[in-house]
Amino acid sequence: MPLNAIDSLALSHFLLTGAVLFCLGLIGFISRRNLIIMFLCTEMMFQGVAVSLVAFSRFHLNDTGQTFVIFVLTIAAAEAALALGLVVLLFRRKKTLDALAWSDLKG
Amino acid sequence: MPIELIKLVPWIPLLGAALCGVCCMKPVWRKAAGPISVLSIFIPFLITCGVYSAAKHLNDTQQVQTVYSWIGVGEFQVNMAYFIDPLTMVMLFVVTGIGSLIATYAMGYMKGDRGYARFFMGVSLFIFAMTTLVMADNLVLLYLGWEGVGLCSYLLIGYYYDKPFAVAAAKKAFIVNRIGDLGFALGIFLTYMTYHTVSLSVVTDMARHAVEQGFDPTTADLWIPFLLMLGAFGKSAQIPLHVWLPDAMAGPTPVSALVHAATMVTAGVYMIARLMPVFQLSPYALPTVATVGGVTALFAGTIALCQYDLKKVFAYSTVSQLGYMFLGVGALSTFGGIFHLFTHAFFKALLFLTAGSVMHALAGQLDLRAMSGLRHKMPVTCWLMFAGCLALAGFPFTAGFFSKDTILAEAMVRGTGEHGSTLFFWLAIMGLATAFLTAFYTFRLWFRVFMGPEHFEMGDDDHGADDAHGDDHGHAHEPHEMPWWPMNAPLAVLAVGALFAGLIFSGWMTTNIEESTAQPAVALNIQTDPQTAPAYEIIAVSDQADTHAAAADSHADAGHGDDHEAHRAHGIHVLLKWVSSFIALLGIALAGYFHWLNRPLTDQIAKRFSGVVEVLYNKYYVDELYDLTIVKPLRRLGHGFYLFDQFVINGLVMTVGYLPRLVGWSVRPTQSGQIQGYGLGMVMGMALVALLVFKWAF
Amino acid sequence: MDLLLLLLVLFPLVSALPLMLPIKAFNCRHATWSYAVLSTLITFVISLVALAQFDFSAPGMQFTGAVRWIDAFGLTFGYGIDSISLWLVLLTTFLMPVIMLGSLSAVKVRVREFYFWLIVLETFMLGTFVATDIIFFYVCFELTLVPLYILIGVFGSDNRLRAAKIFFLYTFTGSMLTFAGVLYVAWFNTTLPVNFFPGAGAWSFDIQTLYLAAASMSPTEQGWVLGSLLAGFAVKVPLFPVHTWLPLAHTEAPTAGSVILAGVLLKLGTYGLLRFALPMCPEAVVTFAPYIGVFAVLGVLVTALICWVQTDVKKLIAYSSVSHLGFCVLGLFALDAGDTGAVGAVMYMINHGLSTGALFLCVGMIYERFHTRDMAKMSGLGRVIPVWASFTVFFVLASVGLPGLNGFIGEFLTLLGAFLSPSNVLGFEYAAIAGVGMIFAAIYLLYMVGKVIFGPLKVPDVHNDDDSHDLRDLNGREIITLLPLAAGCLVLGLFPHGVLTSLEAPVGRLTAAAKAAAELQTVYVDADQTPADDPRAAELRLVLDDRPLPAIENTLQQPPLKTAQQEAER
Amino acid sequence: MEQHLEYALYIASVLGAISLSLMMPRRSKPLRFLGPILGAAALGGLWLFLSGSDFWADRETGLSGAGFLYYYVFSGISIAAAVKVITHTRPVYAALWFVMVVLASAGLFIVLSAQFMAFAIIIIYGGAILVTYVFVIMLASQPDPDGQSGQIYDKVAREPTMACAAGFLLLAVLLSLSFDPQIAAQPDPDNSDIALIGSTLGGRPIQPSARFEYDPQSELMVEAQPIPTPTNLDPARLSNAERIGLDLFRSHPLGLELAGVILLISLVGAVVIARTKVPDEHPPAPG
Repeated sequence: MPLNAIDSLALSHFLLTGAVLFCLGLIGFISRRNLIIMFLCTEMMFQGVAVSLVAFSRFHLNDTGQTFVIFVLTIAAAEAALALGLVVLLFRRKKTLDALAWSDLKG
Repeated sequence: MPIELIKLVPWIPLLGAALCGVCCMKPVWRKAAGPISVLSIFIPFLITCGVYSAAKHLNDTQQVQTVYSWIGVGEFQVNMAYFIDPLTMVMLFVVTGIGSLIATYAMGYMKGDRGYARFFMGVSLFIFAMTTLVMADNLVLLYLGWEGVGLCSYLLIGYYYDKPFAVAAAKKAFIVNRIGDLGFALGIFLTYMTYHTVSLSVVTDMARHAVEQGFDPTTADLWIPFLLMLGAFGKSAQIPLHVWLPDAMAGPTPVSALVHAATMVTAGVYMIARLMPVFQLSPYALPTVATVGGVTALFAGTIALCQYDLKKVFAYSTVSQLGYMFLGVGALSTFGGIFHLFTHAFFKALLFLTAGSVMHALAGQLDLRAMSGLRHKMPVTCWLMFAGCLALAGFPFTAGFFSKDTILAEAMVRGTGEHGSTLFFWLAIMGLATAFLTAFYTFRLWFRVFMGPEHFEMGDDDHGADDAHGDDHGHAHEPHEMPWWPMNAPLAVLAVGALFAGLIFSGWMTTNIEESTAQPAVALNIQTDPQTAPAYEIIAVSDQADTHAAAADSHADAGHGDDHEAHRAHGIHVLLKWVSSFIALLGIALAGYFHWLNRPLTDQIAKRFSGVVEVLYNKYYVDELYDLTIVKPLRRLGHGFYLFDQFVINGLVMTVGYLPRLVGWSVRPTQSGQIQGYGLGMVMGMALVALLVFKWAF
Repeated sequence: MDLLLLLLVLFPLVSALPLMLPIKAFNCRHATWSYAVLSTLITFVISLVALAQFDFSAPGMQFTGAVRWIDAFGLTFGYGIDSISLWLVLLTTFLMPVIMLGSLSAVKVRVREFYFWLIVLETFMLGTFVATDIIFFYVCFELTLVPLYILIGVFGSDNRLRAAKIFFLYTFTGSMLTFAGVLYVAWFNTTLPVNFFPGAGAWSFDIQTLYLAAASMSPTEQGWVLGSLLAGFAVKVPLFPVHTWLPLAHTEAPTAGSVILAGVLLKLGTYGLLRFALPMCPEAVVTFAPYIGVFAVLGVLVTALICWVQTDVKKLIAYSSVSHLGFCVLGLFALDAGDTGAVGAVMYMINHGLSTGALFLCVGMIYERFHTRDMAKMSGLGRVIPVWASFTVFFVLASVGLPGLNGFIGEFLTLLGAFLSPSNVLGFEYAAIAGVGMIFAAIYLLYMVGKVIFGPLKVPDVHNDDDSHDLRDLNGREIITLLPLAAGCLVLGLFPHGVLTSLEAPVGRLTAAAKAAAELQTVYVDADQTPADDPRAAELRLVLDDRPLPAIENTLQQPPLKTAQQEAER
Repeated sequence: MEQHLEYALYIASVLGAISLSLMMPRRSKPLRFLGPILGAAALGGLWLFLSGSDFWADRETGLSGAGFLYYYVFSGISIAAAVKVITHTRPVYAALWFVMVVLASAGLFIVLSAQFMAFAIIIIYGGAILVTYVFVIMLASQPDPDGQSGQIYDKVAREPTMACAAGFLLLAVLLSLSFDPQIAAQPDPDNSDIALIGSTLGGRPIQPSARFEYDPQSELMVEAQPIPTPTNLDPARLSNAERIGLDLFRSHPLGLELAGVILLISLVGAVVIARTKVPDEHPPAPG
């Protein structure tokens, strides 16, 4: 079976899934107070983006979309390493993971 | 002697002042300041003498000696240039001559004082300013001298600067003068606007030409004299700006003699005399000058009657005499005015200096009530002052007699005859009354101080000098005569002048003033109709030679070329001589009776009219009036403005400044500091932007 | 391209840099101070070279050059000086060493920063005066705020932070509006036809080009541009109702800051008005001059009275600056035929810089000794510190406007200018009323002298460097600080002719258009509707529309391209 | 585009927002049971609408029917798991649910014939990253304050309603964009990576084919082929992983390098952060 491109409607379906994942991640990031979950939610946003990118890759029949997913993975890994390090640091400081405990920039 | 040397006259005193300033720096050098200062005044006097003969025969180009260009913008060119004519020479003689005598006296008077060098720096600087004033070729340079003398007056009045009243007096003098100076400055502006030059010679020539051609005064012409006059009133202490002069006596006595009697205060008279044609252009100017002069003369004379402070009496007397001079120039008699200025310089300087001697001897005591019968203690001073008093009182054939008589006679000539103006008639009468008062208060003072039973109370300080008074420290216990050198010798010269200057220099003055460019341009005819305001009907002088040919004592009338008028004037002059002699003698006699022979009666009378005496003693409450109507409201205004500035203007500005803060404050809650809040905002922003860009844009 | 001015402007900046490098020698206060004095002295010498090489007979800008910046917007750092700039540059370079000299004992902490910012400030001030490109001018104009902000905020007295903030925001707000006006004129230039005059139709911020461009603006546009220029410059001057930042800033600033502020920075405002407002919007200037004049006169009188009730000596002098600069503005907007007012105003700038700067130095010396400036606490100081007293009295007299000293020249000429001003611009009544300010000046300054120098002796607690409590008169350094200023006052008072003469031509070029507009307005209320048959009016219109400036003078061979087309545009 | 579809998207978004906000952790959770129902209804309704509309009845979608079935399954799982991730009050469970999201996504990738990516994310996400998360969750765990299970900040979300509204507003916009045929991306043959690779091969052009179609059977013949080199490359004969590798190294060498640098930096950064000494803002009580 030859690999053929999906059309825009099928693409839209995958984009829907990607967008839903992205927005759910966003909502989670905005509303959850646990720092770790917040970062988990950012990973979920990455996931949504990855789905979209792969769908585009199939839509356009080129591999750039998938290549970009690799970059996304790279960034996600780097972010996870740093962010989790920071989370641990913050936790050591205040003994809590509550994001509301960190509001030093309050105007 | 080359005429160019005259350029040096102002600068030598300036150099002297600079040297005196150097002398200030080390106490050892201070003693040098006196001689330096005297020399720096005396050398210009010698130069003046040398140049004098040459000055008579100057042509037009030589009359103006330019040193360098001072200010220049476009057409407005002001040179450091000197204008030489006989009037200037007369003034120079007065300034440098009397100045050297007074400075010499001051060498003794100020001896050992802490500010010795500072004093002489002020004196030399003053002579610089004063010579610049009288030699100035243009109004701006004259203004330089004008303000310069004001400054020196300020510095010298405030010489005893740790005495609050001296500081206040100095400030008052400067500020009141400044008021006049503002008028003067505006006068200069208007002059420049009208004539497109500020050169005195050109302005007077143009004005004279305008007068001679039969003039039609423009508004500017009418205003210029009044503005300039304000300056003259300020400088010469005429009503309403007379208040500073009596206070100015807080300065050392030689300063009072030099600055506030002989020279600076006469600058106003000189200026009006110099600009006579300009004043003639306005029909109301000279009568105003004469009126103010006459009123001031009488006004100050009455105040002098009831003053107990030795120097204050002479101060009011000076105001009064200056009033005479204004009356003189106002009556178109530059000769009278300047002549009186000349003689007044002698006798008033003499009077002040002798008063200074008395004060010096009594350790600063100035109260008339605290001294009496000092003739034995200080015989020389006594008789020197007597000479001065005679001259001031107008005793026949003394200096004051001639000059005062000339002024009164001229005023009377204006006030009588077929074109006589009632104004001038009454001014002349006022002048006569003042003459009587003058004789009375002068001799009241002299009799009080030197006659009667011997009695004195020493003052509480020795005129402000501190412990450095040195060798003549002992004088604080007993009044003593002044040494001949350097004090009494110059006084003797002045006394000779006071007694005989009138006789000797009358002719000399006449010729000088006749030759001066400052002479009146026209002869006047007073309108017959007494109902209308005194306005002059101007008759052009057709022939300058007529003026020269005219008789000395009626020169101003010469323009008429009318024998009858000349005869009438001569008659009035003779009559006035008799009348004023009589008045002077009467005044002296009455003063002798009340203040020498029968002092208790005087006290009784004074007690009966205590209200009048009180008013006179308090100088008609003019100071208080000014304080109440001008100074205090202004200061209150200042406070008000400050509050306005602080609260209203600054408040408005701050309100504007707070607007952004207000906005910031109102949106501040959005900055919760929680990253999720910002994320929420970002999401909404993204959604909105996406909507705007992708949905609504299509 | 002449590099002299570039050297002049950049030398201070370059010489300031070592102060911020980790050089051990500068840890010593005296070494830093000596270095700063030396640096400013060298700058002064460079400016003297400029003076020596300056050709007073040549019209237009000299030593011109330009450093390209952003070509697309016509931005260059163009520089050049005419004699107005020259004298102001000299004033700046002359004041700087004096200020440095006077600051040795005033600043003891963070010395390096202090001198660094002072020297940097000099660069910006010089840049402002030598700029021939309006953006260059503006950049320097704004950058002067930064060093002074730091000088006030770090080295000032108790209330310094508030003062610094208000100073910065106040002047910055105003000059933002100025920037808007400048941009408008530059934009307007781009809308003109390309062959209209050299430089038209493209982005350019060259002053000469903008003069020519502004000539085509309608009176309404000119009014707005004038308003925006005034917003910045009037605050800087400061003109009466927008002056409230000045007393605060002066009072809180360190002595050096006050001297620079009064001596040079305030002149940026008047200089800007002269350099930009008068030639760019002549018709608007004529229309609004009476109102500006009213504010100037009000400022003279009101602030003079305010001075009188001050108890803080420095505040008194600060307010007196407002009062004095009222005269300056009055002269600038006099527009009299002989330029007496404007030349007098430039002279006033120089003189005020000298005498008021010196007065601030004197007050600073007192403050160093007593740590108070309250007049109620001191009296009769003439007895104990006579040298200081003599200098102060001298500078007070210069400030009062005593003839023979410098203050008089400016005051007299500005008032004369206002007096001679055409009746539709200012007129004699302005001079007469402002003249009362002369009396007030005498009142408040002599009031101060009477309180502080004269009177019975009263000395506050003395604070010396070495904790001794005996009152010392000025030392040699302080005398050397004040002497040049005193000499300057005297020389400019007695021999101002050369300066005045050299100012005539450039000032005349700057005011020519406004004067023409004023004269046209006296005859024809609407300057644009002049009948063609009036030769004088035609002549004036030519001046008004062509702005006889050097650039034009050089290209006068080409007939002006003003055409019916342009008339239609207007 | 049909208005109906757009309205359907909006309605589904609103319903989704309501359901999610019902499910978010709160202090009081009235009608919580409605949340999953509403959410499922919204998603299912939307899919039904899409499948039922004649809008794509006879179109060749490029995806087989089975493909669509798999799509619905994996998509449903991933969305449901995602909802659990953000609504679960226990971090560990959230992390595990996230593994489910990753797995479902991997299924989607396989549907899209991106086998390499599918395994890559399972290994990297599900393996490496999630394990780190679980580690950190354990590291940062606290004793329960009052015997209850979980911390208060896990149990109470911050402004969930606003967050749902904003998130679903964005979702609605995104969906309406992605279903808008006017805006939706069109396949661009010239943008295929044959052209891209060709343009980056340093002046050695490869004959581009308009569409590369390759037969899975032909892959068997690879062994008969010489090892592919840039000169004899035929993308159509390469596997998914090979093509990605080729694309990565040919088209994005700079990006690759930068990714390496970023990883290095994050490595260093993580070490630095881990070594940072933190002042304790809550010093232990004395004694």
